[in-house]
Amino acid sequence: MQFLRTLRQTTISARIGMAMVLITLLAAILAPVIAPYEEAEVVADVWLPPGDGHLLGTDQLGRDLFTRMVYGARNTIAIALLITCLAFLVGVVGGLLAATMRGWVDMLLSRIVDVVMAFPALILSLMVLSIMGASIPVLIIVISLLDATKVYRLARALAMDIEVMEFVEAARLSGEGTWWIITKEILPNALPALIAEFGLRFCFIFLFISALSFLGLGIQPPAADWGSMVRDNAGAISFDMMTPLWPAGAIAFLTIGINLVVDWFLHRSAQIRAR
Amino acid sequence: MLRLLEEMLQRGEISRRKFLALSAAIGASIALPMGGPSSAAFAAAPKKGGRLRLGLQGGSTSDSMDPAKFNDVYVQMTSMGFLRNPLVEIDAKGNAIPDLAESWEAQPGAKVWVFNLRKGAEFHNGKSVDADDVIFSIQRHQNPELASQIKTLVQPIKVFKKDGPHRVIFELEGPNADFPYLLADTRAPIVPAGTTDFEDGMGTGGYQLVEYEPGVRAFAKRFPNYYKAGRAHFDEVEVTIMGDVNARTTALKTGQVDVINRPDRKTAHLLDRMKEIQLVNVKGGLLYTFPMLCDTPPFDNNDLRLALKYSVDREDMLKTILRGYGVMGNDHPIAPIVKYSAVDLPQRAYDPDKARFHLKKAGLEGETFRLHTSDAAFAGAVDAALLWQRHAKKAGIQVEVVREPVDGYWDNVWNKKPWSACFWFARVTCDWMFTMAYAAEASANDMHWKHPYFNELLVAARGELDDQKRAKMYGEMQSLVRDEGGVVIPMIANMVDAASTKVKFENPAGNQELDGMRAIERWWFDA
Amino acid sequence: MDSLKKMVVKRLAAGAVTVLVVSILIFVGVEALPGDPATAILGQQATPENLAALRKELKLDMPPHVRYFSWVSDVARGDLGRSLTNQRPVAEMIGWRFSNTLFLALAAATVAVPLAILLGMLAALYRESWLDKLLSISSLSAISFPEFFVGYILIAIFAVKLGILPGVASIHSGMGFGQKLLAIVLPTITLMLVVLAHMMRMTRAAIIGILTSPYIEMAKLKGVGRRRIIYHHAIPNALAPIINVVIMDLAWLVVGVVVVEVVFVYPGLGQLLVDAVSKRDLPVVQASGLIFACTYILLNLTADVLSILTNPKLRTAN
Amino acid sequence: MDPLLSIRELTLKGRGNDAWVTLLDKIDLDLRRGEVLGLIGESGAGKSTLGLAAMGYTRTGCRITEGSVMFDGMQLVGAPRKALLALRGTRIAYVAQSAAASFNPAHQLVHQFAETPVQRGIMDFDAARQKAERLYRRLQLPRPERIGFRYPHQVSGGQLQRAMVAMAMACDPDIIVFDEPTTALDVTTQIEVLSAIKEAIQLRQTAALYITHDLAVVAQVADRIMVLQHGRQVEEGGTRDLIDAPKESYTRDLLNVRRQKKTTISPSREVVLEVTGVTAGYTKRKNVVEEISLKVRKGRTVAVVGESGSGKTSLARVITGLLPAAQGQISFDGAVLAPSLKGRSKETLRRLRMVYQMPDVALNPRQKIRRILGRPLEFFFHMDAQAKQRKVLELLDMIEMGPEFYDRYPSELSGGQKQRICIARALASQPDLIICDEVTSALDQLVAEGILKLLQRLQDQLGVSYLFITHDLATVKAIADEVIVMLKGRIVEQGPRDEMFIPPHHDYTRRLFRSVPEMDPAWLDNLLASRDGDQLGYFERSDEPVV
Repeated sequence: MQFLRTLRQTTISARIGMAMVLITLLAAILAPVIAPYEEAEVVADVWLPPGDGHLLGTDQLGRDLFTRMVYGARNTIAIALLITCLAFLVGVVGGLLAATMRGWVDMLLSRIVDVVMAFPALILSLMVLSIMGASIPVLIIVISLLDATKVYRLARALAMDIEVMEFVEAARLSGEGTWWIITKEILPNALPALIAEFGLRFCFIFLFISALSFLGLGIQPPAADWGSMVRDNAGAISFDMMTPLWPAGAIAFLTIGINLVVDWFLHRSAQIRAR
Repeated sequence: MLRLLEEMLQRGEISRRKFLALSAAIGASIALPMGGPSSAAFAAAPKKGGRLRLGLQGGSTSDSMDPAKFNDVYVQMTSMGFLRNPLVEIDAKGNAIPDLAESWEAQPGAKVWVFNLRKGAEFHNGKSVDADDVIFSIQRHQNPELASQIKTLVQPIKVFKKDGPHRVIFELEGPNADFPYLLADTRAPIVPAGTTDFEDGMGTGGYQLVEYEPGVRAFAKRFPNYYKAGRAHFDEVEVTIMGDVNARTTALKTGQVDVINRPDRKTAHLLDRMKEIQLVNVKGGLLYTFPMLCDTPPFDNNDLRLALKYSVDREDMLKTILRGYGVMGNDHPIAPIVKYSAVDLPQRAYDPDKARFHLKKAGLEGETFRLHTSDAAFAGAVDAALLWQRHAKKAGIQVEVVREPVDGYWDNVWNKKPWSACFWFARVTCDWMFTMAYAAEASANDMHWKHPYFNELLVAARGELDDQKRAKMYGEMQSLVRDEGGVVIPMIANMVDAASTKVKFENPAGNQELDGMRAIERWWFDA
Repeated sequence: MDSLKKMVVKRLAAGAVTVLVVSILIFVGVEALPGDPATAILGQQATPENLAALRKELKLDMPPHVRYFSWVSDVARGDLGRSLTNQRPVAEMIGWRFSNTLFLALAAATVAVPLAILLGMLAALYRESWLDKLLSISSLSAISFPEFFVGYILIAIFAVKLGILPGVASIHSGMGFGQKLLAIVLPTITLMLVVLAHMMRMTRAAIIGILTSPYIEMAKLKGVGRRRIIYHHAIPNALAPIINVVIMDLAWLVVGVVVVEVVFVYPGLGQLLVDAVSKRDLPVVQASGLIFACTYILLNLTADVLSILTNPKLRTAN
Repeated sequence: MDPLLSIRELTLKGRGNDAWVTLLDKIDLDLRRGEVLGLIGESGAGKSTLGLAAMGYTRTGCRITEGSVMFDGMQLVGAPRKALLALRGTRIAYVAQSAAASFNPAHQLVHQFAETPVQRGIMDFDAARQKAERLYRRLQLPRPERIGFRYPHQVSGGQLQRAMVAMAMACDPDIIVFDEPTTALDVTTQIEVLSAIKEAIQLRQTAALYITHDLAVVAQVADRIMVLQHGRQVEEGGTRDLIDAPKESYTRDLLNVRRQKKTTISPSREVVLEVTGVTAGYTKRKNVVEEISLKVRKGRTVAVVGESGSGKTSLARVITGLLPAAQGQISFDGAVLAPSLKGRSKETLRRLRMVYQMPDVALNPRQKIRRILGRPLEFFFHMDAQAKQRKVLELLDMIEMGPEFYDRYPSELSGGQKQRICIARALASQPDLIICDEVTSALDQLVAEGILKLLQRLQDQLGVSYLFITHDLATVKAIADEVIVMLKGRIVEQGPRDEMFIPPHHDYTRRLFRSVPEMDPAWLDNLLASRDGDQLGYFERSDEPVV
């Protein structure tokens, strides 16, 4: 019921955002149920306009676009979510440790992060992916490590702000160990900002994967993913066909949805702190 | 040929107007053994002038102008009459015709060949072409230091003899009736003797290089005293490298370029419908193959190989992957446009029952066969493999498609995994094709196929000057590969390019893209 | 001011170390590749002895660390070495392409930065008004679409449909400056949209954050008008965060060009790097990798220096 | 003549998180030219809101729902924005509590001074610069001709406060609204700013609204005083009458808060904490505390007094081990303690606890009271759930807070309640010594008084001893058994409370004690006029007229 109470207070834009995110998630989860065909099944001619059995028409190989969109949602979101979680796991643990332990731990981790961040992420991932092959595991490891650097910086900054608060010093004074201080004192207070950042980083990674797919190094065919669907069907645009509009629109649809929810969430947690 | 055209018409592949033009062309050339359909209406005499702008895929920042290192489209085109010329030219019908060499004849036994050079042919720097230039240009490829791409081709030449300023005599180790065809290779243009820095593109070609940035752009002006009459009609030629297919298509549609190669097969029919654009769809020699290593079980069992050969639906493959721009393959590497192609060999069709029968005979039911592929093999290789997987399922054969990384495909997958995908430009002669790909000792023998009788025939045919005997021998070799070989060749893709309707050409060749890579020398503007 | 100089020197030293580490990482990375330059160059039909010959020619047979140190000493002398694939001097290949990348990035920045700050100020000034909502929705959607898609849409509309702008931006030295500008209009817009949206949102947030500070209320109580509060009181204090965001986006611009290069066939550094990696052309990969790293480090340094200069507290720290 | 400013039936509402809260309820107020009205009340009484309303200004989210504000014949409520802007800064000026936050960090002082006069075209920049210089000299700012060109962060808190007073007088306004101008300052600096304010008001017969929560301070400046509580008028009257004969009980409570004194001195028993010759510093070169030696006996309170920067908080950090001592020795209950926190046993940490100044940041906002108080019980005594719950309720009762707070979050408590929870958290480990670092200075006086009474009761009941750090002498009088005075990291004087409050003293101690305002309107004038004033070196008087 606490959830309902907060739901009532949400602004309209937040509700629209939540609706957008929910629709996409439902489509991803129910993919096998609502998809009329198999993920990679060729069913008709190439680039048929929407209509007669194909809600959104067909793609560059004659596969039903709606099926591809729905499976695409599943693959792209699943992988992007996995990468974001991994990036956060590495980034937050590193950041919090660096902030509380200080000393050589902080120095070492921060130098590593500086070196990795000295190099443009897209170029680095292009190089690694084209060397190691663009398989899903490599994709996940490379992007999550690259993104962990940004999460590390945020987590470290947050932890540093919280760590100077008296209640942390009080905990130290009563002899609490580092582990307790990190998990019970610092992390709960850093959580709202981290959750908001999680949403934003998810969007960034989402777009990053579609850029890689565009350059041919993202999720490999025949798996459906929105990024490569835009690339493969891009040729249709100049022939006045809407085909690539759907996947690109879907990418924007989910990103906008998440941004709206995160903006509201940030606004609300800022309010709580201000009161 | 006519049957194929009708099918394309039904599927709306080509408009009615084009169909009439094409069938007329076919009618005229029925007499010719393999007249490729050309989609150009008969044109009036070529006009001079204008600047030809090409948007090509197939150039990269690491291209070098040294012919020994040519391995991509743009650089190979430079030796086809654009900046340089080889001794021999291959025409649309696949015959060797004179280029820098005016004429040539073989002494009995096809071991000694005498070439007479064209007089009055000059390099761009004014120096006239003589025997020394020819000997230098070809002999350098034998030097192992150079690591030339055609080292194995020119290796058999034992002796280079200069017989006067305009005659060269080549003595081969063994007889080779097709020797002149080897000298038509894109890696064997004639350059001034002693050249070390090739980047200036010095040659005898119809155009002189003015500006060049590898993998980006080249700009050339007409070379006034080009020895070939009736060729090189444009005043200027500008080539821009455009890797992205959509960028190329847009450039053609917005009139920023006049010609593009490798348009997107999926939108090719849409391009064709636009009034100011025409498709150059030439039956060609791009073999899409699936080699199996005959020395590695289970592919050492020919029954399995036959089962797999019957388990692919070539029609469906042709429609979905090549969108109709190609012909069905017959599991042997000699494309229909090549001399001595055994056109009468019965075309193998999709037969799930025969496939199941051979599989049972091989005792391998229920086995899963792994097909390693990647889009690095040929555009659409992965989709083709997935298509095949579904066809094979109907024939009770389990095929698992393994997607390999694009990078390092040719080092780690092709010719290493038991069953993979590959592509070959059809070589102009049977001998060359078999020697390069399927002879026992050939390094690129991706079938690992050791067939003593086949090798005997290969050597015998090479020296055979009598046409009928040669045709019979090559016919037998093709059926051997078809029935016992370790390769499934489901389709042979056409050479498909696109150009503005302002560009005119006559009977384009199909052995290489862009009219045998001689579009710059042969085509012209009518407007 | 000398504390500023000391800081700059320290940062440059740290930057140099980072660049060195990056170069080692690239070297080790490319070394660890399956296959090697020789196979990549000769391709499919290369025979073993061909490969051996090429390796000797390219000095690939020397032990890795010897090669690395010889490379570093060359670079120290300014000689970036020659490309393995076509023996052309790397500096010449990279120089031209990097200038193109900078040309496009600069074009996008010169339009995006002032526009973003202006729109950011307006959005902050008229907070919660229809203008503010319109700007935030359009900026949100601008950063939500993948930029290559935006590129294709722009081509479809302006190049194909209206035919008023070139769809392909393959500029070359022969072109006049006017021609070059016309050619890069569409890629610039593509790049600009994403960066503009991001900067505008950050500027708006920074200014709004400052508008709630006590000295702004003091200014109101001194009878200062709304506009003057923004440009005289808010902006000078918002400069530091805004500069940081602008510099960060400039760094993204230099990298974002890679995708735009492919869509518009623009001869930038990204494509060269990707080609070089697939061809294992080590000197080219090393050089372009370092150039990217140096640009990044320099941009970050400028951001820090500028934020110190604009913040009176730090500027007069000593 | 009719009043310069008259406010009738003024009611103002503010937007809470989801409901409208009444901040001001039917306020009536009159202010004549040259008259000073003191507004006194605890935080949240609506003093600042009223001060701002007098300028026709309401903060975002607040609305004037009823009543009128007449200024010199002009109705400010509902007046057009242009008209309001015209009179702000010129006719009515404002002086905020924290000058450091109210000066724009990006501009020099003189530019901010000249902004209103130049923008309104009253004078050009040069004239404004000269006026600023004269006002700076008048208000005793060092090197008045140079200080205008400095940035806010290059000038001390007290100087900035005076610069703000000068800025308010840039256009010789009819009314100046002073919103707690000296609250953030040390006692000695407060004297200087107060006299500067008196000077400014008398100079041009400017009227003033003086807002503060410190009755003694307002007594020195105001002609009349109005007492506010929860947005309602409690009482209004002349300064002398109100102080001598307050009518309302709330006013009486406010008044006698200052008089409370600790009578009985706890008996001296064995020494709990002994610090001998301790010196420490954050960096090698600069020491923060030097040669510190003190003793704290069981069940007694030792007060450490000093102004900001005197090193008293650093001393607390040295004793707790957060800042390891470079030299000297700390012994607790006879045993020598390791200099740094890490080296100390859990038992020592249990018996030596600390309570902080800012209650808002001393409690983890994400933990319920049940968890905050339960943790020390669990950590030190390994109590199981039932024992823990029982003990926590007991602790709540001990600090006079009911069981209903058991499941509350800190954010749902008031400042005073949070501080009580901090004390309960310290008591949970049954300590022998609690270091209280400025625990009452962030609280309103009545609430602070409640905390002091609680601490005293707990000391009598449990025999716990306190090391009480504060800068407020009234607090020292209320709770200390012994007093230590610190200046620049050294102990200037120390001894039992009664001895310390009788002269002769060390010069600094005397100056410190003499700077505490007393509940007598004439106190400041007497101090300034008296020989002590000069001798104490407050400042030389200058007689130059200000044009």
